[in-house]
Amino acid sequence: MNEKEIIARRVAQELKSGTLVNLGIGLPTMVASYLPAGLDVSFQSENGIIGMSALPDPGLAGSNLTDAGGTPAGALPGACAFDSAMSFALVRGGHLDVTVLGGLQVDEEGHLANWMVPGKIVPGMGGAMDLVSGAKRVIVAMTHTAKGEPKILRKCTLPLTSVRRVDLVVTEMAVIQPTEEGLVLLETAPGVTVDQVVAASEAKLLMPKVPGVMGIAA
Amino acid sequence: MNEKEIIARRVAQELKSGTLVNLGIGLPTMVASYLPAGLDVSFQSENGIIGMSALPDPGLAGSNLTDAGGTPAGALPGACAFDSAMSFALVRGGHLDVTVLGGLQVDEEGHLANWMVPGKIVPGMGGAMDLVSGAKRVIVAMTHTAKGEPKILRKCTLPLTSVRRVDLVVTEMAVIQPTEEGLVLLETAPGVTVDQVVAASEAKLLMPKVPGVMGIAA
Amino acid sequence: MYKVNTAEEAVRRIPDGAVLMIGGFVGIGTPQDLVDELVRQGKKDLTLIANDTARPNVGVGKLIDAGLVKKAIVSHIGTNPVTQKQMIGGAIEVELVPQGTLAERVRAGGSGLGGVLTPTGVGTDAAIGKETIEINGIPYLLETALKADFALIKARSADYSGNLRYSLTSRNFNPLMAMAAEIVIAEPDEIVPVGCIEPDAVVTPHVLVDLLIAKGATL
Amino acid sequence: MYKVNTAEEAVRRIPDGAVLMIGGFVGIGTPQDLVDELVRQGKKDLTLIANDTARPNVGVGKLIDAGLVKKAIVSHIGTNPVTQKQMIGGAIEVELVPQGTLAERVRAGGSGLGGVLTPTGVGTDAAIGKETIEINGIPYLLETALKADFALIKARSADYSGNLRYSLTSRNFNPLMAMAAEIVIAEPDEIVPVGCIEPDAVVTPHVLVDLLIAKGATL
Repeated sequence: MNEKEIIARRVAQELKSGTLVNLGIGLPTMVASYLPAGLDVSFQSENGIIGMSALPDPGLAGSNLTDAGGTPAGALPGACAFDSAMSFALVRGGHLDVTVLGGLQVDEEGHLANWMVPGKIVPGMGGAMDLVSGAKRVIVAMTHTAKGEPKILRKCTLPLTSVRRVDLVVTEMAVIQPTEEGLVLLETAPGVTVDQVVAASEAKLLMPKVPGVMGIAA
Repeated sequence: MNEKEIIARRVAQELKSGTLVNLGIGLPTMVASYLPAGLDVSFQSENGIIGMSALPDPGLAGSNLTDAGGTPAGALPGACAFDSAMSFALVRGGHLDVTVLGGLQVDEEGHLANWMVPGKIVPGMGGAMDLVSGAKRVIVAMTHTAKGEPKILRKCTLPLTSVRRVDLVVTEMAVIQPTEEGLVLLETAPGVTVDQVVAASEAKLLMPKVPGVMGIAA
Repeated sequence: MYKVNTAEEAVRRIPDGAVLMIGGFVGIGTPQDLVDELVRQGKKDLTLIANDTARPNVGVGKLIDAGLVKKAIVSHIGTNPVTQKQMIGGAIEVELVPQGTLAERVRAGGSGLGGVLTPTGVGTDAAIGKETIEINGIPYLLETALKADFALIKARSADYSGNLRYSLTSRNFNPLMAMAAEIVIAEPDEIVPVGCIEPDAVVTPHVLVDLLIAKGATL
Repeated sequence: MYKVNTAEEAVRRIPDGAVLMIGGFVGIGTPQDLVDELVRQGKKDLTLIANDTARPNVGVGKLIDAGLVKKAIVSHIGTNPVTQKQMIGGAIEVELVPQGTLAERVRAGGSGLGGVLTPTGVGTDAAIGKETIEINGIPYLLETALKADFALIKARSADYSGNLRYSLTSRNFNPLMAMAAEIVIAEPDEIVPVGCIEPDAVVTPHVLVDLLIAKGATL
């Protein structure tokens, strides 16, 4: 099981029936593949649809239906389409229960940076600033480190996506909950020790309880 | 021909093919009955439709289609329906070519008052403030006096509908154009003298040219 | 999620003193069964956000007749002399809002916006107590968002999951209000199976709708 | 009014230096023939308002490839390395706007609003140079309206008069942009007789559309 799959499987367990969920491009999109059986979740894609699904067959790709990354997608019965203003009215207006986004950095205040590296790469914020500001629950799904450098920092060095505190960070090594007191280490991945997580993080990790083991049942 | 019909007939001649027009409740609605043959005008009703028409037969009244006064209406082929935000986006956004509204008072600055008489009757502004602020051209269709009292005043005594100068005032006695210099008397109704119009108005009426005669061809 | 309920059960959730948005334009597009049930259950001290107060014994006018509304935020009361009488007598407080501004304030509430800048009402009594902000030399009024505890919505069709579509001028404020309330109760003319309303025809996504009223449903 | 035209004739009306809104989301819902014609006619110094710059040789990415865009107002350029390269080299100015804010700014432009107050971006680099306004203790950014000289729109169907409906995720910014430009040029997949799109299914009213592009029309 590679690190992305570990992250996606763990995030999938955070989703609850009857909720509206937005999955970011890339790693977060993988979460849809690992939902518990029978879970009734609606997926919103910010390009304007609720009820998106995987394409049943590559031959069925239509030119008018893709995910937010431009990849051809399918739709479930009961899907509904809308324009970009409505799409973000749902996001900003408190109608989106969960957003799962990738991240470049998260810090002790629970701030997320994920939209640019000054002087290097400036992809832009796309919908990320709205999603982090507006969703009821923000889950960051990202690798714990990048090229050996920690991404869980005391303070973000990259421009922030929002000053809102994110709700949960899931990496291939750990599950971390940002709180008013700081970052709480909730769980470590199977085979990963608390010391290893601490060593891979720059931020101070609080452990009011002994961290549990990440559930990533196949 | 009663005074309302005179007003409606004259206003009808102001409308041009290819334009979007909103007719207010009451007298302005009558304008639709006197359009020149072949004129291609689209009517917007602020309750959410373009392409409204008269009901072809009373027996065909539907419960989901009325004019802004709640009277059952019909629709032409190519009609389109929308919500109240879109309806006023059209009004405010510069997409409405002409609005025809009733009036209680108009003054020398071209200000219109038509939504309340403090202490007496407070119907509310409904869509009038948006229509007067937003339409490209505002035509006031009203009787020249009320119970013998002039309605064309030096200065409105009633609360204003907008500080925007209206474009034309049509009464059963005259056609008056508000300008930066003041109210210009453009036309008098057949059989009505300039002196009679002046006597029925409190405002000063400018006459850079000899006023013409109102065209109200049946 | 099974959202279908009776008007009686749905209205039971509404407490006295609630802030209600109710769709309709002079009664057209107003959820009649829900209004009748509000009257039958005698919910009182209501704040009503609606386009107007319709006419006596029509649409939300029934709430006025029954004396259930303590405050109305509407664009006009010109079609309802009972509201005028109650206002003059001090029995009801009326906040008049330009219709397009009302639509934007409700939309802002449902869209997570704090407010909008509109040219409507600048320099008039509608500007009293409001901030004026100039942009590129043009003055605008800052109009703030409106939200409600409940929205009572009329629709043409719903599917089982709550996707809604509307009919002609009965659409009016309904889709806007469906976004701006904690609990949204929709009264459609018909309820059809999921998949029977094509995605492009849905105006109100099902995720916004909490309860659907079925005509004569017994649960 | 007969609005049908060829892409060639329609694009001829667009001068160099024009401000263009072009629908689409990573190329989906972009009017391809109009974009191709902009490239063919070599319209230059354009300001492009769009969700993104798509990918090289895809959608509005073709305008970037051809070096026709001097300024882009978009929510991201993450899918187009050519835009990134031109930006770093100073050949193109890029104004990045959060996607939901971009949608509201375009909608405000088309709706006669001066702007909106959004919580998105407060306290971040997106707030630089913008006014922050507190309402009920919550800070919002004042985001101003956007307008354009031309909007180039993709639709699923148009009727002869210009009523438009859209398909699935190719709707995106198209209906918003159709309200916010002086001249609106729509490229539908099909053009049907007036009356063939029912009133409730129309998303963009015909009064907003100036020209319709018919595939292979010869006039």
